[in-house]
Amino acid sequence: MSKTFTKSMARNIFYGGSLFFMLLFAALVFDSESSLPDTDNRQAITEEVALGKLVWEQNNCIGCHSLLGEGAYFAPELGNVYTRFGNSTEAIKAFIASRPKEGIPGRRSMPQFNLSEKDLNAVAEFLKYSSGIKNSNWPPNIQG
Amino acid sequence: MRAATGTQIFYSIRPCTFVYLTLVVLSLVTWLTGQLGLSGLSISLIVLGLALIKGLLIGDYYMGLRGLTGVWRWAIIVWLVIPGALITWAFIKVQ
Amino acid sequence: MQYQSQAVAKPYFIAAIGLFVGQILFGLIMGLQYVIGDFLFPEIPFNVARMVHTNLLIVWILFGFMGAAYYLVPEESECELYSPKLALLMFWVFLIAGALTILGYLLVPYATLAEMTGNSLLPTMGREFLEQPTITKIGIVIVALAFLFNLGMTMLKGRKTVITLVLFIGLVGLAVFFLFSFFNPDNLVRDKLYWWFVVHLWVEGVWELILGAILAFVLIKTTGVDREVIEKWLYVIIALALITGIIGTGHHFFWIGLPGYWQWWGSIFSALEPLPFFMMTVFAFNMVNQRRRNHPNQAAVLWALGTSVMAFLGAGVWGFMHTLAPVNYYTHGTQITAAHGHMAFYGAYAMIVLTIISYAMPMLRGRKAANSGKSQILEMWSFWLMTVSMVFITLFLTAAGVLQVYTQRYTDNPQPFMAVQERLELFYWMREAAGVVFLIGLIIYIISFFAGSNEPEQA
Amino acid sequence: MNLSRPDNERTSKDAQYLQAATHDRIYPPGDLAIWVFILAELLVFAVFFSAYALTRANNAELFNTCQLTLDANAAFINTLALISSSYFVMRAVAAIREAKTQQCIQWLIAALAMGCVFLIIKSGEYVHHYQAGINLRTNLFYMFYLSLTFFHFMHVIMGMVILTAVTIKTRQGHYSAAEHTGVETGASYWHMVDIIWLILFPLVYIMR
Repeated sequence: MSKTFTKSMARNIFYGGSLFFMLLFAALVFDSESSLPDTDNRQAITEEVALGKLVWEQNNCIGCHSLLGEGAYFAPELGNVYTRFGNSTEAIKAFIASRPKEGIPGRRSMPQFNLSEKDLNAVAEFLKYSSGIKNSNWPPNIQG
Repeated sequence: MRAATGTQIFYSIRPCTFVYLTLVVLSLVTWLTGQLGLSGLSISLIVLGLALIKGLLIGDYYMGLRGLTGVWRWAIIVWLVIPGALITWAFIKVQ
Repeated sequence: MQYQSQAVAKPYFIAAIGLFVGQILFGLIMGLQYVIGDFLFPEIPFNVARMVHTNLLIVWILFGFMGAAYYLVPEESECELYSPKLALLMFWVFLIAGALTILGYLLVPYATLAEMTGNSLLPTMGREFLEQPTITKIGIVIVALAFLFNLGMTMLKGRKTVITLVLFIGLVGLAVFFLFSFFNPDNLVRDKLYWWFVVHLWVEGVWELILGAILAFVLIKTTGVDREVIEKWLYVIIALALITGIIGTGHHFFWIGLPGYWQWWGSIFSALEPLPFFMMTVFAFNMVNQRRRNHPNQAAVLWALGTSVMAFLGAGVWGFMHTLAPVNYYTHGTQITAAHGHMAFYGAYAMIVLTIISYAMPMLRGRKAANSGKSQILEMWSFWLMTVSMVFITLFLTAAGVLQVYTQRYTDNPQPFMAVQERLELFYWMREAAGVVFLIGLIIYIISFFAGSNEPEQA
Repeated sequence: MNLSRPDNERTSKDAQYLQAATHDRIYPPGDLAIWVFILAELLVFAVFFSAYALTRANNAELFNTCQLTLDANAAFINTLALISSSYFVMRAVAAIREAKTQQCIQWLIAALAMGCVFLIIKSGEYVHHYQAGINLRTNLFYMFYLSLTFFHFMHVIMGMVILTAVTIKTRQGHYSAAEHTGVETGASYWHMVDIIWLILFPLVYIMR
């Protein structure tokens, strides 16, 4: 007995299946969007936090660090750095501001970005906001 | 084009009507179990067993898998048995 | 080469290989920075090297895809390219924009680059893989539109085949999903949500269509198996890829502030993502076993088979390893992710571009079907050196990742990040050594283009 | 019980069936491509079912409590609707095999009507949950209940789209007794939708 396996059916499955799952995905994303106010800490997004995000982006911090686990794995996770630094934006600012210009011999060191006081405050506030996102208790512990 | 030699005719109507009635009765039993508020491991496993039998009937008689010599009938049986076993195990674990 | 205009693929392929070399060099720099922290500091800090490494990867793969499209669409459509001039113009636009961007990364601090390019007007920079200045992103969109227009017009006037159709859908999807890179809300969770629309729906979505189409084309050409059979398989494989891959996006939504149900949806669907890759492996080997002729270009066949295997290992197996939410809870953002990323990108996308280059380059350089035996032997050597060293890079990073998870995450007494990194030093050194072997493989690959070029073709 | 026992009146026909049954058949009816798809879908559901049961094992009390808020009567009627529509689809395939195009169309429409019944009743349940403020994020039970049933719900819609296409093509005379792979293909998919619900119904609504 011959087997029936037609190209047109395979094609229909490709189009139908893709459309089906795209619609399902859209429905789930739509539901997620409507639930975000519960988790994304949006009440903490001030203008300063928004500026902080821009500072974060314009210095390519993600090129070494991870934020909520995404980014590079060369330097510590920063989604919880605010809590790791004892719930202190001052400690974050002090750390960033005190990086040596020429690095540390033989070791990894964060560059000195020469941030203005305003930018420094903003990026610290941004990290504080990030630590308030409810993300299913990740990372597993304070070390990130 | 496939010739109408009869090799394609593999399920007759009458058995399938029996299957249909069987499926209705089994579903009725399942529903009654719920209505009577029956619970517990043995009841659950019986209900599950009925569901797997129903699945096999659909596969064999409606999907036309009965009498297949290759792997395709086994695909459905495996599909019924493995989740069935996992569900059974999970329900035993609770007790 | 059957059509004159296929020749425009050549500069694309050459640029791809050139940028590939750059990518590997910067990879080696980063690998060294992992163990000698102040290497090239502060001239080329790690974040700059990484940005160059990943952006070069994306750009050279895109060059490869475009070259592949320009090569195979005329041949499939059985007509000349709509406008070879436009293709050539876009080549230079893309190359110059890419080169300027990379130079910008290297020559000025990133913040200065952001300022120079007016990032604050429409902030899109500074997100992983999307570091390009907004103006470059707009350039990419323009190049993509011109490219798609050129291909579309060619396809319209010629024969329509499944391969060109699938390739075209994949490329359109690539362009469409890239548009999400312009969406960058202040809300970090939403930023990340739509960022994945670019990244995931590229590499685990539409790029797989491109991969499948190129692989199918090379298999039709090198095995002589009936087109009907290959196209059928292609449809089934890409259908499965999208069925599992679209909802599979959910495996990125576990820990970024999205609802908990993604842990289930994402785990279940992404656990099935290896299936299409597995089918691709079965498919490729099947077709080669059923071949109706022995194609003289054995190197291309090797690349095609290698792609199917390595894509399955890298994207399928290594992806599955850490895709389930309870596992991912501990492995998310560790060297395990890096290990998976390396093998998956090399196995799926780098290798498919090398496959089509291997198949097309001899014709583009005026040969009938294949390079000389000498050249092919060198190319096969480079295949094995690069592939095996990539396996080792992956294994060493995996080992580093496991140790990292154990000491930093999955323990009652978690160590700080930097303390853990020091304990991983040995693995990083071994990874760097494997990386050097990879570079040697790449050098031999380039030599293979010149060796034996005046000798006759392999029969 | 031997369901295929030949009946006196239909001996010749059944003999044909028996002959068919003994003939070496390897592939299931319909286009093999749909079977690849069916297996993939079944696999997803198998994982989902198992995940439900295993999660329940750790949250039995929650699951048992919440299960009582579901409408088992509605689910039972839906079960009957799907079983019936599967039966109708089977009759449609049998009809086209005997070249009874008109009958085939009627059975297909009956099956589609049953599908509509399912969608209406299930939508009613969803409206009820929505009004009670229940959603995917309420708790683990509802997450599974809504995910599983909604995923299945979408398959019912998908199946109905396929059956509608088959009906239209039958009406246009694309199928005959000799060539009707399309009908079998649509039927196979629809039976899959049915078989999934037959497991889903007891698992989520009854077993406790």
